[in-house]
Amino acid sequence: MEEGIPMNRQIKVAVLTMEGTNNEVEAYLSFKHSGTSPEIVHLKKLENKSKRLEDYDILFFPGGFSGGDYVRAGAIMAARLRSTLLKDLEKLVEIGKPVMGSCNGFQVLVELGLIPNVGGEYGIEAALAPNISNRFEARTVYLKINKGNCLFLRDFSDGEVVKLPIAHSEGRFVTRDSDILKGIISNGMNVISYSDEMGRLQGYPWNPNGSEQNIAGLCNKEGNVLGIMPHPERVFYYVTESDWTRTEKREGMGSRFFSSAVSFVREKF
Amino acid sequence: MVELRITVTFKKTVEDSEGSSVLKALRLLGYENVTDVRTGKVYFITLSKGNRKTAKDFCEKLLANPVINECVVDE
Amino acid sequence: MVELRITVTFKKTVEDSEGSSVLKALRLLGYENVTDVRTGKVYFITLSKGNRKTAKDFCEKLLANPVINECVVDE
Amino acid sequence: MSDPNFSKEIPIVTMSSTQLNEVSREMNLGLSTDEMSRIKSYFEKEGRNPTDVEMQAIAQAWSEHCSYKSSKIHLKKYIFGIGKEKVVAEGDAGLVALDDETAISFKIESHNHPSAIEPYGGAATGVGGILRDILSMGAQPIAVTDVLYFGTKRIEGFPSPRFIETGVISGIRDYGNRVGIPTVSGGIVYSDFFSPNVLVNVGCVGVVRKDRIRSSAISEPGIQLILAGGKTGRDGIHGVNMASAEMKKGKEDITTVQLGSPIIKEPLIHAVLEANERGLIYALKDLGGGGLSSVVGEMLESGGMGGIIHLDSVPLKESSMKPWEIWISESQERMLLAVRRENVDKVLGIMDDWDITAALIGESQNGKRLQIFFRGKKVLDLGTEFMTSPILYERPYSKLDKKVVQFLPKQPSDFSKLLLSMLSDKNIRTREYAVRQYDHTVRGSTVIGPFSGIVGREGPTDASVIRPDWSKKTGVAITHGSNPFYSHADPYRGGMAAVDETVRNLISVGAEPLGFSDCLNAGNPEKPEIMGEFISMLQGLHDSAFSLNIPFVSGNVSFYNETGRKRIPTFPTILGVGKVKDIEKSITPDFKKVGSSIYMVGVPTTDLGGSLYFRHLKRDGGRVPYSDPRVLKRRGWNLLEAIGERAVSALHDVSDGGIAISVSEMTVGSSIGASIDLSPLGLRADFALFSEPQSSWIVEVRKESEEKFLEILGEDAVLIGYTQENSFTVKAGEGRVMDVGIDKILSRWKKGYQ
Ligand SMILES: Nc1ncnc2c1ncn2[C@@H]1O[C@H](COP(=O)(O)OP(=O)(O)O)[C@@H](O)[C@H]1O
Ligand SMILES: [Mg+2]
Repeated sequence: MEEGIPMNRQIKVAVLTMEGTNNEVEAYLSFKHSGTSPEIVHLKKLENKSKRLEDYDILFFPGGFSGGDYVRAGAIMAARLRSTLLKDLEKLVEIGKPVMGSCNGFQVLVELGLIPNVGGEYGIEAALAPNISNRFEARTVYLKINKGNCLFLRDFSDGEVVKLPIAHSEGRFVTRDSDILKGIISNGMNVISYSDEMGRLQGYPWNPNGSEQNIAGLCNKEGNVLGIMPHPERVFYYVTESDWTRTEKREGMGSRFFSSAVSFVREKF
Repeated sequence: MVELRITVTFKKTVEDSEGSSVLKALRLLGYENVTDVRTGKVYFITLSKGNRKTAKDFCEKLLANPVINECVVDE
Repeated sequence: MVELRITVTFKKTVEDSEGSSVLKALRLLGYENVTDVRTGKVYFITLSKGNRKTAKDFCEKLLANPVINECVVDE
Repeated sequence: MSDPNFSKEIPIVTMSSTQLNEVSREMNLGLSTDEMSRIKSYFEKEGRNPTDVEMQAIAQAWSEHCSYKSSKIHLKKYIFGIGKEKVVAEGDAGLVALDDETAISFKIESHNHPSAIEPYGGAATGVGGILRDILSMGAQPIAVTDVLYFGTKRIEGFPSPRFIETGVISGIRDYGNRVGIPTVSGGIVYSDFFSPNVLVNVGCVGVVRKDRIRSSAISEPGIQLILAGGKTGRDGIHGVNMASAEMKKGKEDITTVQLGSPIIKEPLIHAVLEANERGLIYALKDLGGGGLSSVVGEMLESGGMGGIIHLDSVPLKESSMKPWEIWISESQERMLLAVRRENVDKVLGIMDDWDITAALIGESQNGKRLQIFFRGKKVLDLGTEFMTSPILYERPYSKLDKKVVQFLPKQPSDFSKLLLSMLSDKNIRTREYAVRQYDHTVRGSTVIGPFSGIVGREGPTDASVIRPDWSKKTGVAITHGSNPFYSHADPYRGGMAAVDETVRNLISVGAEPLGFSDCLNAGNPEKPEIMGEFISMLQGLHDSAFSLNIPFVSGNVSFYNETGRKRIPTFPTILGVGKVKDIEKSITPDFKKVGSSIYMVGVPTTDLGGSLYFRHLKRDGGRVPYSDPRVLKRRGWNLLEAIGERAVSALHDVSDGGIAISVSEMTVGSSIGASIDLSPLGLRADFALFSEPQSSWIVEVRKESEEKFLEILGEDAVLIGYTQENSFTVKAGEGRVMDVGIDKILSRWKKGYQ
């Protein structure tokens, strides 16, 4: 396994979808424009075994409103996955394949217990509660990167402040108890935090939803599962960043999440 | 036929942001005697057969996240 | 102190898409005995003084839309 | 007939006109005596009485909403036919070309009546409906837009304006966000004009490869009809009749209220587009007003076909529906797909992959008759032509020759105070309280959204730009124009001004205007003065668009926005789309640099009718500013050239509140101030600052680009100042007019949001 994927073999990415997930297109395109071979995979196809998770190198849970976000954001999708595919998912995570969820995808990962997983037993340790402002917030936020061993952040530098769009009404990260929160911090799993433009952690509106410790994104201990509330896949090119007309031409902030995952897979699998 | 009423609320320790904004709105409407509002979701579920015990399963498997929610099945 | 429980649901004639989604999810989870799900919102409102009659006002002024909702105040 | 669900015969052949009118009323048909008599003579010739299904079907097709019977004659005269060579196709939405491969499909439509009754569901299903129109052309929706007009006063017997506003905004949010199409442009106007007749105009823009554009016409026999998406229920029966009458106080029939289900629509969009991409769709159309009845009739009639339908195959929400109810139900989230026989299984397979309910319900046949069966019996047998050709009305109209009273206001004593109060005016201040609840970045293609500038202190933009294809540099610009205040004072000039604003906004982001869609809002067309205004408005639209040679490719008419003595002005909301050749050259209004020059392109006016300034002075009267399309064209297209040469750093049009508000808004997102001298503009300070001349812009030009800029713009550009730090300073020669800190401008403009 150590020798990596030869350049002539395409990296296969599954972008998981069901009714209501709706960021699959930009996620698909972000992977495609990163040189991989992505596929939009309907949950149904996995449930009826016409597709298998193990055939993919990277798994991505896009944002949106899976199942309408009725009940609770991500709840319906997580419940369906839990009842049929949990074991396969855990296996994928354990062999170290990159798994990422943004926005609704983050909510699903948390509901599945794949993240934060401080206890190591995939119990439900956290939730994404309704924003303190009690409204949907669509805007760009500043984020501070604390990369740790998170494979999706390889192409960032530590302490860097980046800007990404958010669009959610249930993004307030809360933990089951203070031990979980301590575990997250001591393991350096809180890799992305809401901040001001200088990288200082501040309250609303900088922290758009009231997350504990300003947590915007979270990696598991092993560094291969990332859940993030903002949307890297929507700013793959710099021209979709909200303030691009004030900046110089360069790569999009979001693209680095994808290039990081791709270089990781090329080296490790 | 069994009819269940399941109520899912936020735990007391979790800030209920909708509750807070309803409280604010009611006070703005002049109801100064309102001191607290908590919100929840209610599900009326009809089963063709089976019993009330399933309700607990529904809570665990779908309707509530134990980190933030409480789930009450009405008698 | 008065404690009110107000439940707001959709009228029977109005389609409840959240209910339909939950129904579908529960069936996919293997609960084939579930035949119907309707959803609603519940508000637990505490008043420092005053009486239950205000609850009707709350429904009318804020919590429910008479065209699509039913509002029930529990005793 | 003993089966209560079965169809009934209606014995009209022997009825007097009084009796006919009674039938129309009892069955909720909304048909006039003339129309009823026409039906009677049709059935006399057929030698039998109609069924209830037939009566209901005809009433749907002949409603104002479906048939445009009061407006068609005038639309033909003034609107259709302009810039024909630029129209790629027309149907539920219209299309213009973006490039050799791709076309843009777009439309704006009203959902006024439903939103007035149940704002949340009305607005939500408005978004759902307009998405379906775009999908009907085979196009991928890329943006949703909403222009909203709210009342300011509570009217006895109607919900409060606040209730309506919250409901409408939440409805658009919950539907748009859930289907995953960004809501990127729109507007909100507050005025007493709209209490209680709230207006909700929603638009949608999509893109489609030219070889995948579908029409709705079926012109061969044996084409199979598949109904896909939501199930059919009793919800939304007689919606079109409601939209074709004045609103009355009190409760409406509950069956017309629907909330919509974005969670069915979202996969339906994917599934339909997948089937279309694979070339499996022959024709398609969405189910909107009139339900199956309208759609089947129109698809067959437009291709000269007849057909057969089996109502028993329609998937139902409730099993006890009567055949006429199934036939005219307006249940949401449904599409009718016409498919060749050999592709039926493939299409049903795709629907199943996306978990969509779909059923084969009938097919086309030679001969121009439609036949419908229910439980083995024929319940409808009509000529398609008769059904789809209502009486067209040329309603009487009268044009009031309103005398314009010009009015010379006193100069304001404190310009700063006036500016600050205008900035926090309900019609000027930021719309973030609404728009930030709409997801405007989903699909990852939003190059310019509703706001731009420094993160955390963004200001407004004039148009949004979407990049439909990540592999290309081309962008689609989207915006609106409307001004009910102008239209109230002068429907003709108001119409022209709406076109002017639309074009200005498109130019402002660097887009070449390609096409318009018009949503026409008015009161009761049976009143001659309203018809008179309607025609004046159309003349205004015509005169501008004809001169610019830009087509109206789609649109909609909403009459009867009238209650008791209250009615809305007769005015258009225009949705405009444009092409940005290179998205990296698109422009935003926020100033970019201290020390650049500020130019005005255009000249202030003394016509202040309908302006924000007059509204602040509580003045009626005054002439509405005139838009000269030739001037608009010259200035606008020259600006495009300058943008192409990268000679423009920031650009914002002059609109409500004049250059005072425009420059203020340019400081918001940039944290850069401005120093302006009014003397080159020639007029009194208040006219110079607050008048709303048409075809005008404020431009930031860097020193190094000035020569190039002036070479292109010539005398249309007037140097009025430069960008500076901290404040917005205005003088007139030696005289100081005002000096306002930009942070104060920011906080006033953000009032109620931050
Ligand atoms: N109801 C709405 N829905 C979506 N976008 C909106 C809405 N209202 C305003 N916007 C967007 O917000 C921005 C600022 O709006 P506004 O201040 O009304 O602009 P303008 O002064 O150019 O008419 C524009 O980009 C506009 O398209
Ligand atoms: Mg503008």
